[in-house]
Amino acid sequence: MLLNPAILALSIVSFVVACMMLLATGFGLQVVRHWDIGSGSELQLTMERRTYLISTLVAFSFMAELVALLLFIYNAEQISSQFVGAMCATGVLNVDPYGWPTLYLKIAIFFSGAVWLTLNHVDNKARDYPLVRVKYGLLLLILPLVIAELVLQTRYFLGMDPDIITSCCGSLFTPEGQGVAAELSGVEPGTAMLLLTVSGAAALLTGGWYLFQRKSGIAFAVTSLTTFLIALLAIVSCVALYIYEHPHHHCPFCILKEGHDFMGYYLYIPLFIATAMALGAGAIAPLRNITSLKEIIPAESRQLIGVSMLFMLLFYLVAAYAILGSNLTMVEVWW
Amino acid sequence: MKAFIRKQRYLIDFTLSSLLRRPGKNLGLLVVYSLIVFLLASVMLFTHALRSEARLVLADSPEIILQRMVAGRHDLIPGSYLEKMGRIRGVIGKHGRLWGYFYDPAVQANYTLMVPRDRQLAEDEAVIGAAIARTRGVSRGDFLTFRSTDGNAYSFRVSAILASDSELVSADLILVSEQRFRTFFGIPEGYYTDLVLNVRNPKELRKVAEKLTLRLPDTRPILRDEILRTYDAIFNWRQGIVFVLLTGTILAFVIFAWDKASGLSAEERREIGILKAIGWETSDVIRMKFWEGAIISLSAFLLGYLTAYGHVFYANAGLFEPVLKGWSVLYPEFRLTPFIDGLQLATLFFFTVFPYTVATIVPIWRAAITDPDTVMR
Amino acid sequence: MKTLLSALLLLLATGLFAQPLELPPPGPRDTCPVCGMFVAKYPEWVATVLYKNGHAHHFDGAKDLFKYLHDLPKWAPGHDPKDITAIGVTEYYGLTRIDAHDAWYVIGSDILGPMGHELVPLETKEDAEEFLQDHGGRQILRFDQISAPLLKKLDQGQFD
Amino acid sequence: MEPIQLHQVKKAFNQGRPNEFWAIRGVDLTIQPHRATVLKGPSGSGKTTLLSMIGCLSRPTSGRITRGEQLLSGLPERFMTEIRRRTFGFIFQQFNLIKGLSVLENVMLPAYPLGPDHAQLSRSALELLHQFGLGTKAESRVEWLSGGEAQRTAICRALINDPEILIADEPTANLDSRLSREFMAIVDGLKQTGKTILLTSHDPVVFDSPVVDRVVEMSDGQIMDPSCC
Repeated sequence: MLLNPAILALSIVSFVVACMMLLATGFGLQVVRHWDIGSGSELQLTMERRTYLISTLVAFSFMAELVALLLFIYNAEQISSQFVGAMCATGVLNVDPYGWPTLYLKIAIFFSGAVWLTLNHVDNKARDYPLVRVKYGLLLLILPLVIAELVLQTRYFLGMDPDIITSCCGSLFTPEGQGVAAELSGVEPGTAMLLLTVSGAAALLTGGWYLFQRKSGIAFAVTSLTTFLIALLAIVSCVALYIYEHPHHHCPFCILKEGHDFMGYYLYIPLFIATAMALGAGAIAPLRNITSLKEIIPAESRQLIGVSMLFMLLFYLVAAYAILGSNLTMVEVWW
Repeated sequence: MKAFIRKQRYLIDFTLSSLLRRPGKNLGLLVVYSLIVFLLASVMLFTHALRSEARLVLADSPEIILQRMVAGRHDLIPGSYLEKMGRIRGVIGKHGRLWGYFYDPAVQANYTLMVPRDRQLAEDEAVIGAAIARTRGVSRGDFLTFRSTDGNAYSFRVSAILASDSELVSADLILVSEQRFRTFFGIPEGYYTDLVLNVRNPKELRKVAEKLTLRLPDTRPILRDEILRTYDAIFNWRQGIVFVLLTGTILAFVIFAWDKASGLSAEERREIGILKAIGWETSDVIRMKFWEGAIISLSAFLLGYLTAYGHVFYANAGLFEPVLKGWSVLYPEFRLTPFIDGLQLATLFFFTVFPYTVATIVPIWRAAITDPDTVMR
Repeated sequence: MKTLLSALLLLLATGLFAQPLELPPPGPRDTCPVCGMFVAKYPEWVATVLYKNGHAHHFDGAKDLFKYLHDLPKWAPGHDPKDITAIGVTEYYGLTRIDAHDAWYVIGSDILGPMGHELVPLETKEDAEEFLQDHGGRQILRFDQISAPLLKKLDQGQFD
Repeated sequence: MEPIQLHQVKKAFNQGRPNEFWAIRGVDLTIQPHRATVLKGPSGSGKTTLLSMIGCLSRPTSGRITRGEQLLSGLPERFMTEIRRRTFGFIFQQFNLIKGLSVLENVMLPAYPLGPDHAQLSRSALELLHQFGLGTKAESRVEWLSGGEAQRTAICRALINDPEILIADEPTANLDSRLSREFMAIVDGLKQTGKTILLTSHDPVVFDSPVVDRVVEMSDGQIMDPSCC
């Protein structure tokens, strides 16, 4: 067990968020059970007022989780010097088997939180609250994620023993190794760049198509999600190499270090925001057939997709800057 | 978007004026809140500064100090031990040290007398620390006279005053020549207070210490890292105690914040009712209350942190000097080096603002759902 | 016989004591070409390859240095091994940098580098033997005995 | 502009509990636009409760309130507020001004959640204040106003979002007869500009005033003479 203020803070956040989500879900279930929009009874009025509390709780939890995600990575980066073999967050996440799942869960909570808040936002604009049951039902799906994250993160922190020799990113993100990380690193940088360009173009095209034609919001979400995954792959297989100016260092975390000018944050933050908004737009797209949402969804989607595209462009600009500004020349090696 | 930002500005505007309209209640909250931040920040800044001060003190000290133990007590060590220990791999330098404490009844303070290795002093010469110069009111060229244990008085001509980055290191230091030191304290030739060893590679320290205890069983090696760790442990432990005490305070604060947020006066309740009746929506009220919390949190944080900063670095942490420090009495001008750490600031922010915000969510919501038609009844 | 002679000659030529090398220190932003780690944070482990034009590569341990030397085209494309003018490792006891060819390397000891199990460079055979004794080392190796498969096994904590 | 129609509106308090109480017991009513209507009756007759339901301040337990095609009852609070702040202006019996704020700020308050341009908002607020003879009082605190000034401030506040319907609950209860007549004169002026006026009162100065087009008498949560509707 390693105790530092950041770990304490992360544990507290997870615990408090789990409590709040439990409360929100509990209230949500009551709302689902007794909801009757047509009734003027006092019970219905109480229900409606509860929805304000629930959305405040969820929005606050989501904000806290967002900050916690950043702190989690930052802290892993900071304490990497305390573990033999760890040189960045990768090594710290490898300290015990719970590190990576915790990170994945945090990301999953981030995205599902974004989707939920989008649904909530849209629903609050329609006079009959058509999504009440859907969104409070969805809380039932998010709650296990939050609780799992609390449990896994606790086990992760408890399992941190400074005597452990962990494996660093150099041995994990290497084309010769085994596992997903190695597979990702093994992808030809040329291929990765090509994929990144194609998927980015596809996302921007579908997004543009929506802005003009009000059609295929789901297509945008799908292409954006694909772009997100491909972008992660491209960072590992190619973009990071240019930041390190090092032809074989594939780590997706070392780019977060001060020595590399915190480039990772400039890459990941726009990428995550763009993806979160795209997922939100995708989640509301199929609801456009609901009468009371007919007007609202296109307007909201347009905003979401527009901002999402802006952030995605930002990501591409940062990536291009990283590649073009680098001293690494790999022209003969890759293409 | 523009309307949204304008709306937030209206809300903040209203919140500010509503805070100012109830100075009593909000001032109380602000004071308590700032006090919490102040206490936590003081402890953090103080222990952190002390720790880095200790690090600074120890930076120049040798990696290993070897003391001879007689009947469990520190005794003089013969210089012959330097040969007796033989060659130990990893040790790149070793020598004997002469130093000791001297109580000066004139100012009721302890001095550290030491024989320097890096400078040659004449028999009656002495180099003194700045604090001694200050308390004894001497300057270069003046004479200092001390009465030794054998009853004789010895005079020292002050040839220089030590300037130092950190007063902790040199404040009470007097450097004297070896001959004078030996006569003053009555230490025979060939004996030293302790021996010091320089080891280049910190990874080898433990092994060297192990070999020393095997070869010279009547000695005790003290590692610099150990001293550092002891300091760290002591500071951590003391910080821990203070934090445990403060946890209670934070809890009390959370309850206080909850109470403040939920205990709306009739006047406030009426105000929220009016706002809702004339067209404010529940979420507008929640947002307004959120801004209220943010304004209070930020000002309390700023206020508390700045006072703590002044308290620790300008007022010498007067409030918990007795709890957290244990240095000698000779530090009237003791100043800690100001230091701000981003992560520390963020942690502090988290430990104060997060509990406050969580504690106020439900009360805020309760206030915001006031019936709009209350004003009609 | 011939090998014995050449070994003897090698011993005579290099001498029992390796000479300290004058090498540029790693800068705060210099990263290890093999693992990408910032080198300056680990002064006890720095290894350096110096090229004719004054350009240097720094490593955070002898292990990465050897990985580099075994596959120069991979880790340093565009660099010619013939241009290398000096290879230095940081000697354990005194932390001076000595010629890597003359150093004695101990593996399997309880002294871990920033990348885990390491080849610990020592100045003399006696140093190496005592180190092996003190720190539970498994083997003493010379420059030429260090092969790519050995490095791979070292990564996994196997020393035989 | 369409009339507001009430169908079998009922309102219960503490429903399902032993102290259940039906304040409104089935009201059918049509309120014509551009007219001044007064709900008249003793206290406890339910006229204020009815007024708050029409003004979207509270919801009927059953029954429907419509305005043309639009349903006003049965909406979540969020949307009732949205309709309320654009459609209705309120003048309360106690005036309900916020103490400590200036007259101008009080008048501007209802527009805050809409986030209008600040310069424009204060300009139209000042215009209203001038119109009601309060131009010099704009910066003074509301505590220092006389009863009549306070009421005129409340009227300005009710008008800031330019509502179509003005609702006043016992507007003359805290005024002497001279100020009450002045108030009715203001109501007359507002009616001229096309506003619909809805009042509750048991003050003869109000319901005997020639400004009033129609008086609805209430008692015990019901309308006394349904035939008049």
